[in-house]
Amino acid sequence: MEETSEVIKLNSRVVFCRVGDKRILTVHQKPLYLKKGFPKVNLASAVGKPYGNFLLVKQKEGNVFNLEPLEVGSAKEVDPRLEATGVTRDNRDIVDSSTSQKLTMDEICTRTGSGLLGAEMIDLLVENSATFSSKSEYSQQKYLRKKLEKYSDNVTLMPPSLRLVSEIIFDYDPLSVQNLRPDTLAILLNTAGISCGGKYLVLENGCKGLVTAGVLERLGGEGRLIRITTKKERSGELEAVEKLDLSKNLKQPLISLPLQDLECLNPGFEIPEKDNCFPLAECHVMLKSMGCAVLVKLTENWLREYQVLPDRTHPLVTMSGNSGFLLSGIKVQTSNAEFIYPVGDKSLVEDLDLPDFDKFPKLASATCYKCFLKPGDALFIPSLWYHNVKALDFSVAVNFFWCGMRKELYDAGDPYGNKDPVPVARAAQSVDKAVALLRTLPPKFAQFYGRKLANVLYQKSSEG
Amino acid sequence: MEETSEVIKLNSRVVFCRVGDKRILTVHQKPLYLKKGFPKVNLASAVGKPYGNFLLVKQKEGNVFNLEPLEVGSAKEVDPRLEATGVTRDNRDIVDSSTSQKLTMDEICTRTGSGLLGAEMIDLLVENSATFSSKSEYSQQKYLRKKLEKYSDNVTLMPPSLRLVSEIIFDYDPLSVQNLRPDTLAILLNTAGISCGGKYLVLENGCKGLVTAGVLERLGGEGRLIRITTKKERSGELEAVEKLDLSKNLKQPLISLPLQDLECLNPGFEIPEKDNCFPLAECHVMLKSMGCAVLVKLTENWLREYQVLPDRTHPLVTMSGNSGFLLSGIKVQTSNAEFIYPVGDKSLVEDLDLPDFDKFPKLASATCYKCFLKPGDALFIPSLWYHNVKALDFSVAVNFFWCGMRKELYDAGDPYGNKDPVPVARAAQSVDKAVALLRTLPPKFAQFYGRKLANVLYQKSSEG
Amino acid sequence: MHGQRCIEENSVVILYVDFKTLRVLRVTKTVDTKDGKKVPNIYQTIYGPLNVSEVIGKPYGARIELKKGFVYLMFPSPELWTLALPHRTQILYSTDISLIIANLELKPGKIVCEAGTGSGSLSCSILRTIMPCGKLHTFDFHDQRVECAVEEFTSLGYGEFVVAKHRDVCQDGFGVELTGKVDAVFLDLPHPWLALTAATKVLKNCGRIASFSPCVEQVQKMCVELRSNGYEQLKTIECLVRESVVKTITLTTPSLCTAKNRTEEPLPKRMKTDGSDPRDGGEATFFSMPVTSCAGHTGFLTFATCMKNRS
Amino acid sequence: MHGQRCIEENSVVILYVDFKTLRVLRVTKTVDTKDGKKVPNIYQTIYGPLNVSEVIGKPYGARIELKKGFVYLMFPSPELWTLALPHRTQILYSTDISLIIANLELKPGKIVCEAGTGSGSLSCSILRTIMPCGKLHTFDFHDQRVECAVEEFTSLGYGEFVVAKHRDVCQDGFGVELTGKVDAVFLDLPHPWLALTAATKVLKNCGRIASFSPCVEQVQKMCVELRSNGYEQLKTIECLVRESVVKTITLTTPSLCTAKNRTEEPLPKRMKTDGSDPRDGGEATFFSMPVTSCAGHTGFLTFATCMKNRS
Repeated sequence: MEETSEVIKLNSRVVFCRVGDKRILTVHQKPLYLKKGFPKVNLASAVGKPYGNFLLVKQKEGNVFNLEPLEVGSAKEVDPRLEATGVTRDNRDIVDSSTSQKLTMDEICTRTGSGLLGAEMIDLLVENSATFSSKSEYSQQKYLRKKLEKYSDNVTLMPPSLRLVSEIIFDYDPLSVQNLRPDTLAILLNTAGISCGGKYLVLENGCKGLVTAGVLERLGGEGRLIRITTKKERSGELEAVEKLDLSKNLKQPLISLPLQDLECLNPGFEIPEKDNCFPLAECHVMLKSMGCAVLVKLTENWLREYQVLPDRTHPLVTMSGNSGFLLSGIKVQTSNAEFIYPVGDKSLVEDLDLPDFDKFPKLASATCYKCFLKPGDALFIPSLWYHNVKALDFSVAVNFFWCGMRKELYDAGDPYGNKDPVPVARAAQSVDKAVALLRTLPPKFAQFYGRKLANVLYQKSSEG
Repeated sequence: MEETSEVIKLNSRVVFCRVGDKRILTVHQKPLYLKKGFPKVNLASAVGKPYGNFLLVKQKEGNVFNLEPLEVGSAKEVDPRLEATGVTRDNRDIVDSSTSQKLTMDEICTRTGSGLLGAEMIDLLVENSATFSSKSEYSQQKYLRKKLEKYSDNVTLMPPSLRLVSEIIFDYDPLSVQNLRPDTLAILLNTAGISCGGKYLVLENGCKGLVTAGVLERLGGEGRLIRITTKKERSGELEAVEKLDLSKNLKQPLISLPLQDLECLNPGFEIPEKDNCFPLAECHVMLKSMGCAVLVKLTENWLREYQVLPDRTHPLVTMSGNSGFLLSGIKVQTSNAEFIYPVGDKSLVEDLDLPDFDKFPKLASATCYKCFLKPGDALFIPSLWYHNVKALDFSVAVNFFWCGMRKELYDAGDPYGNKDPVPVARAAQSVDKAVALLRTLPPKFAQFYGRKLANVLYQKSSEG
Repeated sequence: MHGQRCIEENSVVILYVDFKTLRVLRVTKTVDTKDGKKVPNIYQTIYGPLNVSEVIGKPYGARIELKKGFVYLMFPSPELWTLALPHRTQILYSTDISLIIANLELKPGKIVCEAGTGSGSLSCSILRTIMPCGKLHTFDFHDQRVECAVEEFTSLGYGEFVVAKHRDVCQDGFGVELTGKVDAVFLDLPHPWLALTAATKVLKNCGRIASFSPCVEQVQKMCVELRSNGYEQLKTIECLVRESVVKTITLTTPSLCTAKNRTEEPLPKRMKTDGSDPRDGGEATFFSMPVTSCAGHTGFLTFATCMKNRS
Repeated sequence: MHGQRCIEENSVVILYVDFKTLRVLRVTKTVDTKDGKKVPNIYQTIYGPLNVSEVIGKPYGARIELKKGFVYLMFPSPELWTLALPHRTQILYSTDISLIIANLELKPGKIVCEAGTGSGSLSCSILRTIMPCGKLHTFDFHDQRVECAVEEFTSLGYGEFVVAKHRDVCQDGFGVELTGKVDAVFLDLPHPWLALTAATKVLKNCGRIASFSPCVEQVQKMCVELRSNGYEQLKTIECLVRESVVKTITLTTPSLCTAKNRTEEPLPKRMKTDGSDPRDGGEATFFSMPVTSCAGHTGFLTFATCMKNRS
């Protein structure tokens, strides 16, 4: 666990916010070009100062601006009309004529001496605009925003956070992260219950590492994050993690696991796409029918953002129309054993293809995975999985058994590994003996002590 | 065209609105039972009076209420807290204890003498509630609504309108009209551009006739509405039309056409379902690829309703989550002729299965419908449709040609009707002659007069 | 209007160039040059010049081949008109228009008042619905807008069903001649409550009113005023439309699921469409997904019924 | 908390009976009767009685067979706790909680203030996110609620990470000991602006604030006050969740499309699911559609950043 530094450090990343421009930069010694036609900014001038509001101040030499902290009480309130975002995309405005400004660019530069204007100078522009007062609210906002984007000397520097990183990446190009909106990411992380010290698995494709970054931030350096990677891993795949500027310690829980290594174990899940809900609806059906999860939900979320200004409160005029679908559920214990009538190492059900449901009603609730093997195919069956093989044609099967436990624990006379391990067989004998002993008691007592001993057996063996 | 009667008439339908109860009733002579535990209401007492607000007034004999118009200025403002709907479905309230009302039912009846309370008496109930002031806003609304549903003597009678009919039917059970919300119906009718005197075709399944009713209302008795009916037409299929109480004149444009009669002409459209957008997305692809419509759009609409009360403005706490999808487009002329290189009654394209696109590039834009005929099948090809038949096996085809025009117009030596009709062949000869004549001119002149004469030919022949 | 199937001289046509480019075209054989001469009316499009006199006699929906492509000649329905018209003010879009018409209970024969006229996009939809025996009285305090609107209504064939006047209804009302004769009133004004007394005067008993406002504060004030003026059945709504894009794609099995034993159970495919490019050997399918960015707000619509047998 | 895989004596378990019925179960072997006797703890469910002492040692997620069915023993995550807890007040639901946690930029180690505590549903989610080295200070002006919350936090294992106090923060603030030490403040109060001065005092530079209000008027007032108290980056949002129902059905060709020549091109079918009832001979497929009725509004969330190096 570590504290975010409260002052700006050299070579760290900062979120640089100016009207109409929000991005993540590295604090280098050298002044940075930000955009065409805009002077260089010397971010290093902010090193050692607390995050917050700064003024761009022109240096005597070169066309370079330094950052100077806004002194307490010195800043003029930024025009609140500009806090609403999304305005620039509205196209219903009356076209703004370029000749309506009475001040020329030269006059502006002369008055300010720097080519940049403080917020207090915007009034001057507004006063000298011939058309401002006759514009609609949208047009006024658009006008002010345009002017401020060009002339504002106000800058805010913030430490990178998942909130800002996800907003910046989404706003820049929603499709580059498959429309994974910050609110959807927030719901995803909270629904998954990510917390410090937990173990998580992420399969994230084409979301620039936003999910990975979010999980890492919430792990706080403790626990484990297994990131399944595909063959197609492109550069920039973990852009969000880089932008979040996580320390080495915070990145430590992350390990990558190529999908190929997993594939042979994959019981047949489709990889959910987010274009529409069908792939996830399929997963929903699977989870429900396998009975391995409860509270399975398929949801879609809408985000509405509001402009809240005195006498001008309304939802923003453009909104994101699509942030995909979320599927969630909580895993619970499935118990196939109780559905398939096992006795020893066999099931009582004679014919699995045409089972007698009158005789074995519970079988209907069992989960069954089927697959066809072709010549040359191999099937990996995890230990303790019940299985049934049927030869459709003449066939020779070659089996290989892994010994996960020490060799002497297996029954030497059972090459197929079907029988219980030696200690289990012996334990079973002991239990049989115990049962025989309890049976000598009156039934009520036998039952009571049977339960009690079973409990002891269960608890002690799971403690081991 | 007819005027809606401005006074209530016997045997007409009225929309009866009381707190928590909105329905369409017929004004009968006999008093009506409305619900269990509620006295009869004599709707006939409102006959001859203008629509609007009424008071329920108990009659001396029997447990029957008459409707008396509210005199100007006599009504007390209905508690505006009750105008918000959808409140009753909120379940986050603190449970309302039945012992918190200090007035007993007997006391209430004694005070009012009728068992019903005017709006002014609700204050009394509120004053005597031990818990009212400590309740949350939602609980207060719920409480007031419950009391008013029981005791209010305020009734509003309105003439039936599509707005009210569609709201009442949707609110009662959205699934009974496949979630066709009033706003979706409104968009449907407007997008289809329904207006007086037009000709429309409706295929409506399981929407209780809401679409039919809407079209009829907007036709105003003039034009034509062809309603495609399916075999499964159930009773109540036109419930909305009945509830709208349209006069005979307004229903006159409606004719029904069984789907079976259409089926042989059906070029293969799926019937759009509204569960999800896939069936409509399929239609979208078809319309676009056939090039027979422009501005093809697939949309979904959300309706948000707001409670607007002093200091308590917010969207309603429950909303409809689903009102299906709408597909719209505007039909335009498709012109296959220009894509298939016709010469005389043949196409220049030799092999339609493996066409030479280098030689015939426009063919790629042509619309083509394919079908397989089995022994005994017949295919109806409308006149003037280009077609191509390929025998997959040994086959004998029997063709039948309808003569839509007078017999003598067809070429006697052409039993297949492939050749142009006699007058056309002759006209073609004349045109050939004209062309030959124009060709004697210098090219520039030939072109100019060729266009001019073609224009004359086109205009004059389409005027006929 | 329904009888008119072919384009005549002096008709108004919407020229559909592509889904983003719709233009109003007045069908005249000639146009006047600056120096007063009459020259053939040639309309320039990105697909080449269109000789306007050639469209006379064509049916609406007709496709016209030009040098580099083709255009369609569309009937000037209120919806297309709204997309093509010169926007003199912020306009109402078709979703809001649909809801206004439905909630004002408009149908043939209704008498309607509208303030302000604006660009006339709502006016046209109202007119289509109330024709041929209803009447629209539309008002705007902006002189020029009224002039333009009158001209457009006439050219679209609505002339005899509409009265457009230059008037500030907040100050001068809708006119005494309409007292108690109007079925529905629509207000699109910055301060709609200022026109409420005038609206109440002209509305019939049980008449409907609608008000369009972009901001919550206007809605709040309007609702207070509606209640205190005896209006009932108040309803404030907002309707958002989300369009889905439908794309035809060639289906490939996702590279993430290439386990061999799955080949016998291919991914579900949607029905193939006959119209896909026949040169493409691949298996075409399609998917639909909502657009990334859509309209988030146009305005709030407030509706109410004017109760005249009380208050 | 992550190490704890098995249910112990005195654990809190959420008993999952069905998706609508979740119950808080305290795992004790015995309970006290009214007359002070200790009797075995038997919990009655619609599927029959559950002998609570039997669940000791089971893993979370375990399935317990009862006479007429089965139940699951679930880990008391904040989400399940929210669904099962006794609602002392209107509670915050998980969508709003997710947005609050993300927009307050919470992660392990953060110091958070919350007013009011209410039913504690947000508190648990905050605690899960900031543990094990962060701290939550939660306040409520309702004495009883604080007592209940403290007890619940302890039983859920959050005890050492939370300080719950009975206090009206609008009058008495968050406590001088927290001045300038808090990363984030959450307000769920009828008049959140009354607690703003107190919040500004405890927040660090660039600290975040969130306020939840059901009505627009509260949001309007709060935004004015936030701006005049030097807060920036104001953002007011609302997030609506629409659930889809997924149903397995047996596909039949719609009766409307029975033309013979279409049999060779059957309707597209989705992949069959293995888990469908094996006794069912029909072809099972599924469809999904949004629910008919969903939550239309919970409240507005307003977020802002406290800028301390200015004003």
